[in-house]
Amino acid sequence: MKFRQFLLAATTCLAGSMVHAQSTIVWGESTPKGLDPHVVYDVPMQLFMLNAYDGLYRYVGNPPELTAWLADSHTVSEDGLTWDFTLKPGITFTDGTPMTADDVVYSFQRLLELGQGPSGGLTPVLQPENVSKVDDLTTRFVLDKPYAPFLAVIPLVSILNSKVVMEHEVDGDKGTAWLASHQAGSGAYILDPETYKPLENVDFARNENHFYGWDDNPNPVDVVHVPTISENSTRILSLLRGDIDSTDGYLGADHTAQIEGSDNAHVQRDESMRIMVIRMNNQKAPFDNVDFRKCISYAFNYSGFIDVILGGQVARNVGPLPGNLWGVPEDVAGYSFDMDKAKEHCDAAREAGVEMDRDMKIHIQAHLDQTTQVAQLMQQGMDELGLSLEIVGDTWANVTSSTASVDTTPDMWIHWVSTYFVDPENWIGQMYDSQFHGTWKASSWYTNPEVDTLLRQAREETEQAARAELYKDAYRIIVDEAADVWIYNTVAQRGLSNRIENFKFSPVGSGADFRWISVSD
Amino acid sequence: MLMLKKFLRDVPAVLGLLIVVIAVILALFPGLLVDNVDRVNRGDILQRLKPPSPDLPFGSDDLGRNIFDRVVMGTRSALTISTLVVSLSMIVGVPLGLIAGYRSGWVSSAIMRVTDVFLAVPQLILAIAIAQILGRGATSAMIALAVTYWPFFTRTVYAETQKIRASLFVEALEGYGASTTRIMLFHILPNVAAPVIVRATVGMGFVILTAAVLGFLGVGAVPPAPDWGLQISEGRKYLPVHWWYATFPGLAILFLVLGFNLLGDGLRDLVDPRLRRS
Amino acid sequence: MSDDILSVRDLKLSVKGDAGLAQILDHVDFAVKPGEVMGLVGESGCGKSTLIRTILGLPPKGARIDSGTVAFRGRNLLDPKEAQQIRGREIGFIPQDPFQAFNPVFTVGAQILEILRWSGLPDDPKGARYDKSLRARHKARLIEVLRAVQIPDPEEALDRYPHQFSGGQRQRILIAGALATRPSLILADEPTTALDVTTQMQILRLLRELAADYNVAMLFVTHDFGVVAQICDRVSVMYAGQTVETGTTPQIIDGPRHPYTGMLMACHPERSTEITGIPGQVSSPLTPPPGCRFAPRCPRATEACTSARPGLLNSRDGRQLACVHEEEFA
Amino acid sequence: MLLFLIRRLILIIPVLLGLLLLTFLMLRLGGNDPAAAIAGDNATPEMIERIREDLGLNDPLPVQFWDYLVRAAHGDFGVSAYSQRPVGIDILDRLPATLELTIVALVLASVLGITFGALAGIWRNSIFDHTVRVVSVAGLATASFWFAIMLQLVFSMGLEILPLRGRLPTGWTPPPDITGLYLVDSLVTGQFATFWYAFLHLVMPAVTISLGGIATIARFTRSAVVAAMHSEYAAYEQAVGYPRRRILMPYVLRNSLVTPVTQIGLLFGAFVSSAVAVESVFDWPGLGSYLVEAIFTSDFNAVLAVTLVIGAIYGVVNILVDMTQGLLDPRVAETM
Repeated sequence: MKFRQFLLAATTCLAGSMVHAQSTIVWGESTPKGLDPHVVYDVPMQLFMLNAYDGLYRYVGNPPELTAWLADSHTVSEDGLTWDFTLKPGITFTDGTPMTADDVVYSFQRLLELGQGPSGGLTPVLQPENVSKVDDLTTRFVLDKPYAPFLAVIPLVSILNSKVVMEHEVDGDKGTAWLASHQAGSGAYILDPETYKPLENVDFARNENHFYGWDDNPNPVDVVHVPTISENSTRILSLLRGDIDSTDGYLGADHTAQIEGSDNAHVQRDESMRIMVIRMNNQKAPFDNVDFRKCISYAFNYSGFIDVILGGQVARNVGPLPGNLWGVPEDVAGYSFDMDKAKEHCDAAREAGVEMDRDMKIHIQAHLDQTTQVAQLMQQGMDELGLSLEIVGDTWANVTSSTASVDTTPDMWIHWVSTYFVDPENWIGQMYDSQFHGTWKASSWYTNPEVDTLLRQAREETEQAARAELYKDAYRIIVDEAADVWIYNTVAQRGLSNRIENFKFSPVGSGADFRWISVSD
Repeated sequence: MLMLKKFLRDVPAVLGLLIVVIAVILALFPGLLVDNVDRVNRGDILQRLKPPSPDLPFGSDDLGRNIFDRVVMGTRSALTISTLVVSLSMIVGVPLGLIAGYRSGWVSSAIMRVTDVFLAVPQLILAIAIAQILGRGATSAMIALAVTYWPFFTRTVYAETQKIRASLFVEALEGYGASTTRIMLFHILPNVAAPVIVRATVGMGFVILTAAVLGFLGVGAVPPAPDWGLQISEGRKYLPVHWWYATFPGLAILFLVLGFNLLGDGLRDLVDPRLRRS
Repeated sequence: MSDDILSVRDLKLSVKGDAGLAQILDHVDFAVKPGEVMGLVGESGCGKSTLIRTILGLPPKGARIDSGTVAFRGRNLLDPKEAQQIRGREIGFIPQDPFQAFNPVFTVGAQILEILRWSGLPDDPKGARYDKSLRARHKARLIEVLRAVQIPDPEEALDRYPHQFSGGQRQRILIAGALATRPSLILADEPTTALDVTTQMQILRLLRELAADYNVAMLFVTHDFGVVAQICDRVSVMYAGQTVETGTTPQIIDGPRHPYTGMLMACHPERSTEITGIPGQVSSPLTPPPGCRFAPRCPRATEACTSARPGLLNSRDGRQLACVHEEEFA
Repeated sequence: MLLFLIRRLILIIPVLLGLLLLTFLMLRLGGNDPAAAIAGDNATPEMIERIREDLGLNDPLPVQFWDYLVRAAHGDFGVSAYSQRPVGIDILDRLPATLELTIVALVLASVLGITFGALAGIWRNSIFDHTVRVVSVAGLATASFWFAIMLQLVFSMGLEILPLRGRLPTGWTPPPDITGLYLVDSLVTGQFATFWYAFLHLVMPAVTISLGGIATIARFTRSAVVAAMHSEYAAYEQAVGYPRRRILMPYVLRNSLVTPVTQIGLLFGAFVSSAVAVESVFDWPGLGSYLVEAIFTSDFNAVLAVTLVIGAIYGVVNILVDMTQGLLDPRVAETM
């Protein structure tokens, strides 16, 4: 007891010198792998992109609203091919350089030429040479063909400070080496490159000259520390002890209870757009049989998983679009846990001569609990049907590289599809159009010419109501054919310290847009 | 007989033997303690994360499975992996050590240089890399461990063989016209058996520990296997509230490895009095 | 009697071990006079080593003195405190195996100076702290003795490690260590056994000369009558923990009276430490035979030999003998 | 001695080359595609193919290996797929954390191991001796990552007297980067609060890693002390009047150190191994957790370079151990 008192005394005594500067917060979320927003394109990247960079448009709020951001406005030609974006006047980068259309042109061309990161959404319709400067503030894009989600993917493209990036170009790398650990943007927060240590820490300081101004936020956060904390339980304990101000947004039921009992932290719940799905390789027997896939779809204990393991804190999502997005047909009930129906369908498949006695494999992302739990429930269900399912521990990097061809794609694997941009294209479009075969999003290798046609029409149609109908038709077919096992749509659950106010969730970036946050002390 | 008497007087070694024997019995007949061996991966999801009680001596895990049953079943997986790894390493390592120690010239130095390379980096690091490349799973972990463990046997056997080779009786046999294979098999091998057995016993403990690390890091056994390392890594996420989940599998590792180490120490004392403890 | 420098009288010692009580020494009795070299002869296992350690005040663990005295100039060596004062300082010691006796990781100089540090020199200033000047005195003395034992370049030798010397040289250094403190008695525990024959000769000669030059008495333990003949003035023979015969060297060599002495001399072992020439084995100290311990192996043994232990009796010519057949030799 | 040093250093090179070749072959022949790892999420097959071409992954293996060696010889270990930064920089960032951890653990293991071992040897068969023996056998049987978690459970989560993770409190500014070792840097610059925090953060990881080491060193020290105390020279030292205290220290002890010191070299490997898991448990930003992450993200350049660095450190530590042995034992020194 004495020793503890001594330690505590010593610690408090020293902590006296620490005094949190007026508004410093510690954000316990993962940082991206590499900081170049044109190269890296994953969920943690959103945190960096939203704070260090700006796009012409930005998603704000929930449901996400596509808001003109750097751009003042835009125009589209009749044929839907020519898009003009005009910048707001007087915007400067963090180094004080004024932003012009040259920077916009440079940024889009750089992204398309690098062909990495978020370029996948643009390359099919936009060639680098078709991005051009009209005047100092206006940039023109000429698409190869009409592309409805074009505006929806615009927020993915960060506008870089072309002068700074070109200064750091080495051997024609377009500055990628330098930008991997530096910032060249106009964002509301400025990266301190000295503190950037991958997988360890990164610090941000507020950009007082951000173009949006700070009038909306009387108590903005001045400094943000983002340490890497690998384990969720550690993150939660750190929050409870006041070491950090936020966990990530993926807390489970076991954890929220712990936070809710605390005096200095709370849980914020927001309906998100991130669906969990068990993929099935539709071109590998026996998964090439509709009855077999239906059998599997009925053999998963949805309510056991959602209500018991996840404590009922997420919403069942029966098909390949988040239930809270447009384009979802109201009349599709989807599959439920029903072993009788499962048996029926498996018997039907057997009668049709489907060989289902082999050892099937389900790949999990070993360090994500939920994938393990889902796999084990799936295994229990299939076991009751006399089907053998083996669980294979795997990693994101490895599975996604194995989905490049049918043969190497696993029988089944588990993942989420998060919101990269808010358009059905982000989910159903890129998941089930056969033209995306070979990417992880289309790893079911689902092929149905009718669905292809519907999805392609929806991509070119510019009228949202008409698009919605096309997506609904495709959705019905895909669910009916049980292309995959869709489980739930995420409700983001984030532990926040009580100092944090005005946390604004958005499915894009999970609300890690620091500029809205206020701190009370 | 004398050896046995001496061994029986060594209380810790006998304790070690006892632990190992109990573990082997449990691995072969887990039904002695586990009600339904086939359902050890099944859980009642409504009973998840219950603290230890008479019904659930070690509590239940996040899928409502009986941790006690899974810890008992883990004995089998730990012993299987370690036995196979140690045997595989011996099959590769002992002959190589014999050859390298008996022959001289480039064969011998080639073998020993390769051994050096394998020993130039900590075992666990090589094992993780290999296991990851082979794809996760208990089999890959086993191969990875065997690939990194054989050099220890080669080293041990090499040193002993060289000693024996220098001795008079081998020269005599050679003069006698005995074939190399014969000398190696019937005269040298029995003489290196003792250190190899000691190495193997201690190696069992070492392999169990390393396999647990692989399981913990996610490159070893995969769910739902009742692997101890894996259970600790799963249980860790439920600390500190559900403390029992991560605690008991770790204790199981501790006991089994302790058993092998005590036994190994006892055997070492018997065959190699130079390192005697007291 | 009073002029004896070392006297061991009727010493009986037993050691309690795992297997029971072992009577290691049984009525050992001899004395060393100033300046003389006294030989102590016996097979290995006869209790010589225990005897030496007891004389040094370091009886083996579990030892019990059943009777008798061990005195150095009348001071009781069985008292540990007294013994601590005497050993090293007034009794020098030469160990058996020069290869094992040195601590391999310290220089020989450091190790021998350590003896001087704790024992001091008789002419050291009284109560002086161990400082540089005292150390320098000791070093000078050590170099002097090293020269006496014919170590070439002694100044430089001090800074060398044991393994850099040959066995003979190491033994010389150990002899120097025993002489350095100007003791009046040196205990030499088979100091030549571990050496080859040529070196043995040189070392024996050296010891002989040094004993005379420095006028120091020596108790020389050995199992080899050849050695005895070369160096000892008088000899005491031990068998299985008992003193069986004592006399001057010529007396014993020319006319051994105890059957054991005669047989031991007949074997004349050169290097081996085991006496193969005598049938039978040394009796176990756990179950010593009643009476004369040599009786089971003695060709002349009679019933009288096994009934009672023969006392060690003085004879007219100054010899002592413990044998019931004594009168036959008279 | 210098010649010995140079000769030994040169001898490391072929071993390291072999190690590189081994790791290189394993990584390339394994199924994972480094190009896919670099391309990341949402990459199309065309993107991956282009990266593969850029990286020369379509060249024959010997060409690839040679290219790698040439670049590595110039200090260029390639770019990490994870951080997109040069691997060399990542390693330099992370190495000090691991060094600080293992050095502190090594010191802890040596001091405690030798003290406990020596006392157990001196007081042979006492209660203390038996306790040390039981604890050290148990220490060697404990899975370090589990022990780490248990320490967290008790001292961070339960008693709340030690920090849970990291090298410093989150948001606390690290000391100026002089050596990269926080304890040293904070002391040199007089930042005592930082020193105290760095120390508190080190306690559990270092104790965990040193656990097996304490046990091993204690066991070897004990048997060496027992052997030395029963040696002829100890008997001689006693017979010529050294006081008992003096025989133990330094004569017996110094002799007894030779064997444990050899063990320290072997232990270093064990320490690095347990650092891999322990760093992950404590979020310790060192090479171990970096390696785990690199392996999981198929970051081949990083894996190769870390293996090489660990191999090199391992080699150097073994040379240092041999030299220390030379200092302790003149007979060894003579063979150098």
